[in-house]
Amino acid sequence: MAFADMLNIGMMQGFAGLSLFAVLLLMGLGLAIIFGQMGVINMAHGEFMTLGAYTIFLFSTLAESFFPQFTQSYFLVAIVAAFFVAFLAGWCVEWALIRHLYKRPLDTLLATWGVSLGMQQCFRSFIGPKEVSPTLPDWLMGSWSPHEGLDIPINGLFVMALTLVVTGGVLLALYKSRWGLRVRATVANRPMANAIGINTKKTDRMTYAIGCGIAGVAGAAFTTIGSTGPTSGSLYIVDAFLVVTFGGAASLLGTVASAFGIAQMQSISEFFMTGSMAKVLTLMTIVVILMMRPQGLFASKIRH
Amino acid sequence: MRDHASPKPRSTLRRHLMQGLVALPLIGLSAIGQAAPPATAVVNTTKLAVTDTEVTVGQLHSATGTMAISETGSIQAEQLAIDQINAMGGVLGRKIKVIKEDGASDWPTFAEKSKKLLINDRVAAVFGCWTSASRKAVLPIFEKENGMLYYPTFYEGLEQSKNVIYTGQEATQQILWGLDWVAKEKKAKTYFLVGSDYIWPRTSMKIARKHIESVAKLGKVVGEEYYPLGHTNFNSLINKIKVAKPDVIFIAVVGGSNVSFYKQLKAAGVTAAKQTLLTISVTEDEVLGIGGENMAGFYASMKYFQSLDNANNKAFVQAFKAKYGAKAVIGDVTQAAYLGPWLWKAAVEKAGSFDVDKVAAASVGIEFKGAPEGYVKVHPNHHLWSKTRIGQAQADGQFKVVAESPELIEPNPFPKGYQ
Amino acid sequence: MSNTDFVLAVEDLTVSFDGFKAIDALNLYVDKGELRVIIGPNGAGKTTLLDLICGRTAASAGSIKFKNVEMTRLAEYKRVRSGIGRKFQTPSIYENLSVFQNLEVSFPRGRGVFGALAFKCDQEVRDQVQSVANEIGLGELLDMEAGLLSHGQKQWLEIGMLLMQDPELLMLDEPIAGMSARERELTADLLKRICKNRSMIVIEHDMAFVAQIAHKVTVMHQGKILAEGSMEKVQQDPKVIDVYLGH
Amino acid sequence: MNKIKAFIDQRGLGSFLILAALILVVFPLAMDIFRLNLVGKYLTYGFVAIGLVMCWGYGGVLSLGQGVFFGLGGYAMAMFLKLEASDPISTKIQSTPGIPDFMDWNQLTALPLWWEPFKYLPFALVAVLLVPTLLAFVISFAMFKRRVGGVYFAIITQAVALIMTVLIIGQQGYTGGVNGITDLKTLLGWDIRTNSAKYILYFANALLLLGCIYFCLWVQKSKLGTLLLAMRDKEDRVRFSGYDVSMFKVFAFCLAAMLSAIGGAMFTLQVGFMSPSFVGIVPSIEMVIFAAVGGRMSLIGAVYGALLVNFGKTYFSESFPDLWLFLMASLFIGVVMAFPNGLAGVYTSHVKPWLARRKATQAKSQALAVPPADNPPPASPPPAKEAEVPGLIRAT
Repeated sequence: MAFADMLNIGMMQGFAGLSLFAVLLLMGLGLAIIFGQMGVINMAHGEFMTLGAYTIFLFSTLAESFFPQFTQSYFLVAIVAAFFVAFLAGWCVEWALIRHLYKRPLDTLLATWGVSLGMQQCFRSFIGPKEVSPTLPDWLMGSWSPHEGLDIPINGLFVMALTLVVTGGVLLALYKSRWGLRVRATVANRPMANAIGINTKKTDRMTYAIGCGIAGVAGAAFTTIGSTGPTSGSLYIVDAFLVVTFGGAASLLGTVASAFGIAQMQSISEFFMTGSMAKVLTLMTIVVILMMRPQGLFASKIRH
Repeated sequence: MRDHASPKPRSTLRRHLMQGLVALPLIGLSAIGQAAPPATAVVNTTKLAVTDTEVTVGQLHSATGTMAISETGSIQAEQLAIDQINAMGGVLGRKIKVIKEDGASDWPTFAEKSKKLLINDRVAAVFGCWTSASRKAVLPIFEKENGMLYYPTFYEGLEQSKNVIYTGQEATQQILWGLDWVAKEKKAKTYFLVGSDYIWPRTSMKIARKHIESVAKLGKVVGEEYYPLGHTNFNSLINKIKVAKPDVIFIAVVGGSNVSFYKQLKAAGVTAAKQTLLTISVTEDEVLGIGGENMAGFYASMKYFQSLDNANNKAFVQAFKAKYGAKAVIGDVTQAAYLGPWLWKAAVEKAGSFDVDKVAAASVGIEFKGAPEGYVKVHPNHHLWSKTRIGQAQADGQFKVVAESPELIEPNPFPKGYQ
Repeated sequence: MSNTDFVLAVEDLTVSFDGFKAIDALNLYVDKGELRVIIGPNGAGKTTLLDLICGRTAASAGSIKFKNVEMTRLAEYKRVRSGIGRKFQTPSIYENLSVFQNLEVSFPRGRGVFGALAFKCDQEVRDQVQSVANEIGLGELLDMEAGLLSHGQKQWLEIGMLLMQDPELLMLDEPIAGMSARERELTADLLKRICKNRSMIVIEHDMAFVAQIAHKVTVMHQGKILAEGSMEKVQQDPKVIDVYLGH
Repeated sequence: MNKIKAFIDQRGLGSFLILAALILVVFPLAMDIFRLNLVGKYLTYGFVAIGLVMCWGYGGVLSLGQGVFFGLGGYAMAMFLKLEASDPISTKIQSTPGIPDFMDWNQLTALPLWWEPFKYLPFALVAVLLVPTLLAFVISFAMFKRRVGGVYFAIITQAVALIMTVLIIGQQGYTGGVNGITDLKTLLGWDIRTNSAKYILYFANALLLLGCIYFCLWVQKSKLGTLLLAMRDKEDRVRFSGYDVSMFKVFAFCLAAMLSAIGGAMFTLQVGFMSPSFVGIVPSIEMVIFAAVGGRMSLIGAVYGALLVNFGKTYFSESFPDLWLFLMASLFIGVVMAFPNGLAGVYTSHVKPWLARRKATQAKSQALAVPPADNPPPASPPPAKEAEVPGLIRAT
């Protein structure tokens, strides 16, 4: 093979790793907040992503039927809408269920699993059991080809950019905003946070809803690279949990690092072996490392 | 589920017309209009659920779970066929009553429900299953309890049972002619095979590889890759394909993975303009999820496409849309599922009995001229003689039929030389 | 180093949390049969010291020798089995179990998985439980659920659970916290009785109580030992007065 | 008389005997063989459920990977049965007769070496018990020694379930892939598909389950059981009483794994096949819900939970196929929110006091001489028992 070809493939493979990194990070981020910061094992995370994806579908259908002039531009609005739809749903779920369960983290797992079953059946009953395909703007679907033989997927670029924005936003919010301060205070010491006048209940609800909202954004973004159906969300849930756990649950930076590590591991091993074995190898590595280092890559430094 | 649970026929008159239209080519298929239905004691010697006015059949598909995406079409098509048969007076003068069971995308549940249908409900026939795994799970039960299963999906072959009629194509029927066509039309020499990691794609690829490399000597396989079910990231695979630079990518990826695969393929600049791609796993149903614009120009090898231009099919499509809405699409499996009740009806009437042994024996040689795909005939190995077609995906989600095998292809579930 | 005489010899012990040295190059020697009381202001590192000795916290550097055997690398349960008993600050008993069961599970037999499966509550166990229960004043309450005991009784029960194991070194973290005056007296008597044939380390704030029981007092401050000696000597030490009253 | 009564009261034998009567007498009399076979299948989940009571309820270790052990036990049994079903005569249609059909489809021409020992039933039985237990030991030993918290352990077991599924499906030449190992016929020449065989297997299964429950009751009553309870409450206290706490957790997890594996093997025998759809994440979580519905602290309750959830699933999916997922969802949520101790909890906190009250009023009306003070306090369950629930979960 010519050197130029190898260079191209190398670059595209590097990009594949990066874009998988962005995907993993985006799906892990919401969970890192909900699971990492609050300790809620949100098994319905995938369904909140699906909710975001269906929001895109709704907007694309609306745009096609009523506002054909917006078919190229509705997407950005829809992503914001996806955030708010999932945010609202998360708000309700927190109010109805999660707030009663903060002292029983393992029970949040069962309850949210129930939520995820219910949401899946809702999608099936109200939207339909078949997959749908939102019509995406042309500018999103295609490749950017700087020179012959090198194709960079635009949807990959888009997801990366979005991930960058969302991650930046979350980091800023968590470390610079009042809300972030309240969240960190609540995580560090709930009774004390309460005592100094932080409304921890409100903070919890806000945090959970924001986590779900980010899941919605992730789901919306994934319509460019994946399927939209009642059970699409379940494809992501285990990966999302592993990303967060592997990174060290309480550390947002850890989530970033672990998403990067897992993405590179998987994407490189996939290039050299079959997809199934690559998956097994990646998962095994994660499990073995977690067995050796259960606190994850970046442990939170709290004295127990 | 709404669309199939609460069908809203627009106009009863139109629907009847439609059914009549479908029924037209059926005249002559069997003796219709017998004066009085034969006595139940005569047509049912094995204690099946048959009364003087009714015959009970089962329908066993996944209405929930991951497979509901695929199986919904089959559920609808079977129901349509049964409604049409009932509108024509039923089978041996008895209306068909359906017991619906949900296999819930879970193979043990399929086994449990099939036991229930056969042992408790004593149904005369079951229309159902979609995945190979669910069929494998129920097969011993059908053989043990002597039931009759009409299985609609194209599948890997390597199976033949007295108790099953396979209304979809087995692998060689679907694959070989398609490969020959692509080799001839596209002058393809190198092939890259990609599948989901389970039995059907693996067997299909095995057959394809043998065909390409040793039987028909079409060229060379330059890559063969399998991904776990539900895999969503194909960028590394696409790079592998780019390294291998095959003339043809031959695909058997299923489920949600399909969508990811084609979207990412398009995003990586692999479009129909630059690359020939032949799939055996994408029907009109899957295109709904993938999006026509992401598939446009690629080829699929199937026995049926919704756009097939013949009178039977036009009537079928119209009746289907009348029942399930104008947006409903019909894929290969949906059509094959539609054949099930009709083939069963013909076999029962030929046998003059609902008894499974007699129906199974009578099934061989049954012809069905009213099939939307054209003419089909049951082979002694219980598969169907059928044609294979190449469809080219269009942006609107339909396929344009660009080629059709001149003759019916013989089903060959245990192909010599391909093992 | 010849420290064969000491039951416990802690040398150059250091532990740091993210650079903060909670215990800083500390030396401590405890004699056989000695009742040592450790006092010091909050955050001096008293509880951390006990944690280090019993293995709840891992040391960053230094050595802990118990009966001349190095402990720093041993797992907690092995330290316990070699004869170190530890009572926690808040009463740590099994609230759902009865007093009898609380004492019974502390009996040092059947400590492995299969040993515990095969364990039989025979006469020896019952006798031991009864005598310890009498010792701690709960002899009449064996069938009561431990969660229903008063705070003081819970503290005693935990001490009793340790006595079941007959440890050579008993470490108590604020045993009289939250007790009434009467209970304090009883506890003082109890401690005096049980220290007959074992060494003890007690953390305490109540100076009257300390004076009542201590053989020797160690004053800790900022992870180091500030002073050591008899109660009177320590009380007059200007450094100690400075730490407690100054600033 | 009083002695017998005391004997029954002790170890919760009363409810044990009721369960035994139900599954050994009432069900076989009341049901046809089809339904009974279904109950037999549900009872195999009962093994998993009581295992979860031991490791989750008692040990505080929630495993989301019980399906792995259920599957391993089932596969070990299925491998033996499959080899017996694949004699050269009945497989003569294959290119290599004498090996399982799926191997033939995957172009294997000889039996893989590690399949060889599964020709012998004793080996297969030992494998049923030991392979899952060893795997459980390897997973849990490393993790509990390093004090991995309950939540992380749950997630890692989930990852193990995923790995196992991908492996089984990916290595289909050796495992039968996504189809699993199907079409099992005989056990040492005895046709397991006949009705009489199904009856026998049902009773064997029921007795085995009762035996396992009895064994678990014994474990609970042993010092080990007390220690497990104690650990849930004050883990540090147990540790500093000289116990190697991690080994007790390992034991609880291994015991649960072994019980699941027995269930899996019995499942294979009664249903006639084994497939990776039991190994995955979804079935593993469903198994947890069996225990949760029945009561995570009650062995007997867990069996009822497994029966009830599966009856519900069968009934609702037959009667309201569109609604049953909603019902499952509400079951999950309802149990967690309203009845964290499951059916058994409802029984101890509502039914039992009510019964006692009734008994009391009856006794009062019959013999006014009995002073009311002798009656158990009505309607107020002991507060400490109630407090068990949050305590248990915090301890994980």
